[in-house]
Amino acid sequence: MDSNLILSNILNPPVLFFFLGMLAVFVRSDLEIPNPLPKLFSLYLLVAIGFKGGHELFESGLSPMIISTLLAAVFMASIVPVYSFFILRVKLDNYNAAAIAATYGSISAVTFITASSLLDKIEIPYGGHMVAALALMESPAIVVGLVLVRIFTPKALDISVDEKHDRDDTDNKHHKDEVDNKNNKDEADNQETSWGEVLREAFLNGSVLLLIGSLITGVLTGGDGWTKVHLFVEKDLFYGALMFFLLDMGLVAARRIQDLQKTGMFLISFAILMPLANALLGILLAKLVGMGEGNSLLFAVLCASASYIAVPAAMRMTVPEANPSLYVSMALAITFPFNIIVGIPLYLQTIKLLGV
Amino acid sequence: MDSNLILSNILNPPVLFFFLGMLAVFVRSDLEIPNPLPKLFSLYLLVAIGFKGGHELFESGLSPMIISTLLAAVFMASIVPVYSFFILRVKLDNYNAAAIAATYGSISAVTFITASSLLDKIEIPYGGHMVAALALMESPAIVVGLVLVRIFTPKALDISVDEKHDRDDTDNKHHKDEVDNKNNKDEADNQETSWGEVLREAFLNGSVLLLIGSLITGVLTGGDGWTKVHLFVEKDLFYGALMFFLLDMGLVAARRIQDLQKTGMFLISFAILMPLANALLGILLAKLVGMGEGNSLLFAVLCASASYIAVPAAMRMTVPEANPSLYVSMALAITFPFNIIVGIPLYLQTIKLLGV
Amino acid sequence: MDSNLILSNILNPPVLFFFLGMLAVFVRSDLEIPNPLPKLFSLYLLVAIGFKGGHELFESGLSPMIISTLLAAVFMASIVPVYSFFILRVKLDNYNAAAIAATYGSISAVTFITASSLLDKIEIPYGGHMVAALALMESPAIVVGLVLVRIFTPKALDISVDEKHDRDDTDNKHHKDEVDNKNNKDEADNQETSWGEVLREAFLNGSVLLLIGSLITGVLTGGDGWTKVHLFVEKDLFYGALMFFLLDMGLVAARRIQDLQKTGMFLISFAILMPLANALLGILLAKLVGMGEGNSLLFAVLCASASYIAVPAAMRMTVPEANPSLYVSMALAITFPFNIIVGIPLYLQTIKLLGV
Amino acid sequence: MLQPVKKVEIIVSYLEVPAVLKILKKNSIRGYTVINNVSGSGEHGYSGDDLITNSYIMIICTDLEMAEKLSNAMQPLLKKLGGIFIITDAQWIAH
Amino acid sequence: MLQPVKKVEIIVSYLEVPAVLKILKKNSIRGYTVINNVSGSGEHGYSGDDLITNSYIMIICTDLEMAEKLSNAMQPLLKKLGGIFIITDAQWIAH
Amino acid sequence: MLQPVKKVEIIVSYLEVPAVLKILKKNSIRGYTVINNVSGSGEHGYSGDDLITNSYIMIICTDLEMAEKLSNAMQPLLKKLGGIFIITDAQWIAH
Ligand SMILES: Nc1ncnc2c1ncn2[C@@H]1O[C@H](COP(=O)(O)O)[C@@H](O)[C@H]1O
Ligand SMILES: Nc1ncnc2c1ncn2[C@@H]1O[C@H](COP(=O)(O)O)[C@@H](O)[C@H]1O
Ligand SMILES: Nc1ncnc2c1ncn2[C@@H]1O[C@H](COP(=O)(O)O)[C@@H](O)[C@H]1O
Ligand code: NA
Ligand code: NA
Ligand code: NA
Repeated sequence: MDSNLILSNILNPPVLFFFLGMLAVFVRSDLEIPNPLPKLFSLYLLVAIGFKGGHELFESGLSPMIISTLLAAVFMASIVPVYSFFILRVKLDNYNAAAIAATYGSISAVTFITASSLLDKIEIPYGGHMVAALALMESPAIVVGLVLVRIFTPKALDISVDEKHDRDDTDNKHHKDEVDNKNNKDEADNQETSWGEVLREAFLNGSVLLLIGSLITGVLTGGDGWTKVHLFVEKDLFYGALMFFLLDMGLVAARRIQDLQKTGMFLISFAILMPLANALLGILLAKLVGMGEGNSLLFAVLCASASYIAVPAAMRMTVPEANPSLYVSMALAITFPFNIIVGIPLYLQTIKLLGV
Repeated sequence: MDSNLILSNILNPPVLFFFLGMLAVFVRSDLEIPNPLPKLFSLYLLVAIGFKGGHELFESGLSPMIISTLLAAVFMASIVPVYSFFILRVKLDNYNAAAIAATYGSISAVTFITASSLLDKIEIPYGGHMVAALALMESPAIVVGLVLVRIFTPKALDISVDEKHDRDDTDNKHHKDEVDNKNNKDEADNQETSWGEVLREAFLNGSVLLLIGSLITGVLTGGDGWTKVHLFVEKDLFYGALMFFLLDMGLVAARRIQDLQKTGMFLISFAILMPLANALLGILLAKLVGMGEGNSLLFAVLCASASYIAVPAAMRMTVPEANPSLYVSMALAITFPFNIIVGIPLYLQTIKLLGV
Repeated sequence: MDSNLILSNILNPPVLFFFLGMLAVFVRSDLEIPNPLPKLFSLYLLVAIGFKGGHELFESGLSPMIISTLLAAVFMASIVPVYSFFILRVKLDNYNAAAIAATYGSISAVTFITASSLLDKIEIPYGGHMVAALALMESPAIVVGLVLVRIFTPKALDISVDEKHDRDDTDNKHHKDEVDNKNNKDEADNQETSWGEVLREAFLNGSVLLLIGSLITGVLTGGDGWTKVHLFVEKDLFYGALMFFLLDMGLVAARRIQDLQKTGMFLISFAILMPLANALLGILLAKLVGMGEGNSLLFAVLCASASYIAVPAAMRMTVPEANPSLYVSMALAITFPFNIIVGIPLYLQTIKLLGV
Repeated sequence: MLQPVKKVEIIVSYLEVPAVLKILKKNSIRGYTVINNVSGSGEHGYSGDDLITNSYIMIICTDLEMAEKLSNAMQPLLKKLGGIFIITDAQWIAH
Repeated sequence: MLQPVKKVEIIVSYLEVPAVLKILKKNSIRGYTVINNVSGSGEHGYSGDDLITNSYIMIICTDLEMAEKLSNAMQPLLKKLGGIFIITDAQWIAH
Repeated sequence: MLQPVKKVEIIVSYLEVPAVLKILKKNSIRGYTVINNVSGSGEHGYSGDDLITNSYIMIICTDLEMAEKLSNAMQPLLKKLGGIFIITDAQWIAH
């Protein structure tokens, strides 16, 4: 692999701050970014990429290539959880398999932003519509994950189930089908409410809404709005906020690493190999669509990344039988650092090799 | 009305973000800006407009026109609560009438800022002394409101009153004079403390102090200080912060809308018609003083806007007999969105028509 | 003293905001910057000066003069607590003497930043390596303070000591040697843990780690990283954040002033005279090393300033027998404002007089 | 002047607060207090600090039976999603 | 080693905290704990979240009579401005 | 369904929270809740608001003896660094 690319990626202030955050936890420093400050940075980053993407979409307009890209995005977001589920079922019960599958079908906006900051640095162009692709890929996996649970454990979504799944975080047993699914009188009722909630959670959760809202604002306010606020959403301020957010992500990811002991080799391998496979599939699809170098990298990164905010929140409420410390830790403590450090330059190298 | 003006006002990123916040509540999204982040934006906005106003005052110096404008500001802030009180007394008890009157006599800094961002956009100039007018208009209404309570319910300000007003938020009865005002032995004592507190609350509350402090800093540090920090207090960063703050205001205002059911048509009409009347009066006064287009709009907006921070905080402590959910909801869920969306372009149109 | 220098220092927006914060407390305004917002500003300021210093170090490289400066910094940070301790022992017990000594041996980053903002204003250059000096001066005093306690009260660091020092905040008795030091069976054990903790607390506490991490990031990412984020870490945004942080420091310092009643004249004098002595020593050393005007001022300010964050946190855990309200109040309510208002211009004047 | 009451304390993920408030509403309980941004550890591992925090909800019940009624209404939610529900005896000033 | 105490818990608007602390001072109570940024609902409707939040104040009284004395001192404030005041029996480690 | 438990409440400087959690771990206590950013006043003067804040820790002990065992384990820390430790009787829903 081109060692310049790796260096370019790592010698980026935001990525170095991710290491600094991890280091702080490893040496047991008391460095912390207290709540709700991390939320400030994540709200800001969503608004910034949304608005910037919207502005670029306003400039470029819709083209057939853009529409193909968006379709490809929805396709990948729907198909990844399906094959992930069947792979995971080999070792896990349906609940955990579905929750992890949904996690990997969805995306991580910060991984996307870090990749775009590498593209900025080495001056490879990319399109604003990739933000729309990002927004479109957040939600479908949540719905697919739930459909899978419904098909394979038909009574699972009953919100007033009387027996609690005996989750056991202390050892590594995730037996299949060990959950007792009693029928309940007002099941039908509850399932309906549950579905309404699920769809709202999937498509109207805070980050999706803010991202799409900012995108539309960027489109609607056109060149005028851009002149007013562009220095707020791009350049130095954007990189600065990304530095702080990745510092926090480093702290959070490193704290999660101890949870990995309970995860087992199967899931640790999954958390590295699945992103690689998804990225490769994404790159091939990107070649097919003819996205160009920059957009292909962003698309690969979307396919490779896993959600650690929207999906965990949705799964915790809708598949409570699954163990959150599994899917959050995998996404956050393995896949996220892997993509940030190794994945991004690797995917770009592959794109260059394949001549996408 | 000039539809360009309306579009210009609405297609402003901050105003669109206000709609986004309201939308988030209506579709029951979990989007939120957790405490105390909104406080960060409001502190910043106060400092920014204060400092910017101070700098412009430093550049322009004091002129007779500026002094007339400031006198007009104090005049309006003192007179609006008086006539509002008598109108409100037709349907409400003295306590609620005085509290709502004070709310409408004072101002909303964010409405002012939004109006100034429209003026920036359509390139109509305005003066830094309008910030001084804003600062002068925050407090008088609090004092006038209390004087009205004292005159019309002479024993009301007694801080250790023994009987609690039987406030009832669930239905819409705000009977007049239903409060029992027992005399209390150490009344005189308490009234004095109370007055001291009231005046401090009115003139030294956090936002007034920060605004005036920033204004004076802007004047004192002159061109030098301005060169150092102007990109901190104006342009992109300022608009960005305004976007976030209006996003939050959208969330907060929409959450308050359900409270309006209890408010009744009289108060809902008041919350729209009173701003219109106050704006018109303000515009006529502005014409008299000869303020010019930009300053006239800002003056009209100050007259038309209602306070939802400083005055409610003061009223809650000093007229506890009044129902906060009435005056906060009216100011926040009706008058504020009305001014932001309809009022600002309407007042500007009127100013253009009247040739102010 | 050159009155222009004093005016230049005071008519700086950040310093005026410090006064504004103090004023708010004195007039009992409810102005406040709620937690954890002040933490946002302090994290930002550390990152900004670290990154900026690192970039300048990258540009200048290491020179013999820089190395002498860093050695001088460590020397002062180690020697100041020693002589301070012996002076303080005249009136205080060993615990309080050591804790206060450590406080004055360490530094205040905000005082340093305020001094550098004066240098910017009057256009005197200074080097990025001074940030490295700052980082090096934070920690040694913590260790020296503990060594002093260990030498003079040999059993003091025992973490499971059974008798609690009868601290008394309400009157002003700080008798010497009144603490009963019982031996405890697992003392050796505990002392080891304690030392490990102390060293970690000293050298890996959050602010030191963030500062050094940002410095190294600035060095590693070179000109490229600088182009990306320089407007995030310097100029308007930096001054703006400093304004807000000093506003908060004004609030916090003024609230601490009432604690000074319990402090007594000896400590109040110490809190003014010791900075003066340390600054003078620093200036002489700077002359010896040949640091130049700007660096000499920053060095003097580092010597003169006292820690109110890192050291108090360390002392509270490791010398719990000492009274935190003494050392925090002295550093925060006397030495900090003294340096900000009087000290900085005075030290600069002295440097000019001595022709450093 | 002091009157016996039951103090109910609930700790759940912040995601579940709307569901709890809905249950309160169903039982016509209008008075409650919420502390957000609470961290903790329990059967479901560690929550807080980073992505998903807990909330603490306190309800003073002047109607003594209400506390137990509420405990029944909360059972399914607690069974399904975990959390804490405790009741303490207290006295309050009826003002 | 364990000693009976009274735990007093007060919930009021954050605007009233200075007034409550003044009352504590008048009664020579030096130990208390405050949690700010608490939201809630009561007779005065919803507070929190947006503009005016509540504060939670806890006072451990080793002097058992003090709790009731405090309840008397707090009565007028609670009557006038609303809020919660409860007393619970507890035990503490005198250290 | 309701089962008696002991509620332990601890208030210490936020700097000491890791030490307290270590003690909990030593006593095999996995369930606890922490509220950070709490201010207060006690023997060591005022904490909070500015530089050093307190934390509030709550532990529900289903094993009734555990509360007192914990109080013994916490004694040295409290003696040395101050703070509050109280135990209250409560009932909880075993779910
Ligand atoms: N024994 C306990 N004492 C105090 N808080 C607890 C206890 N068990 C659980 N919690 C709190 O309740 C939350 C959810 O509990 P769980 O569902 O058991 O993971 C935890 O994150 C803690 O904040
Ligand atoms: N029954 C209750 N249980 C718990 N908290 C309450 C209760 N009633 C009121 N509160 C709290 O006290 C605050 C003021 O109460 P009120 O004056 O009744 O509106 C509310 O905003 C709640 O935070
Ligand atoms: N009597 C009390 N009631 C409630 N909280 C207290 C009391 N005494 C101390 N505290 C809390 O415990 C912290 C440390 O106490 P201390 O070590 O006594 O200064 C204080 O800052 C308060 O938050
Ligand atoms: Na993915
Ligand atoms: Na008005
Ligand atoms: Na020093």
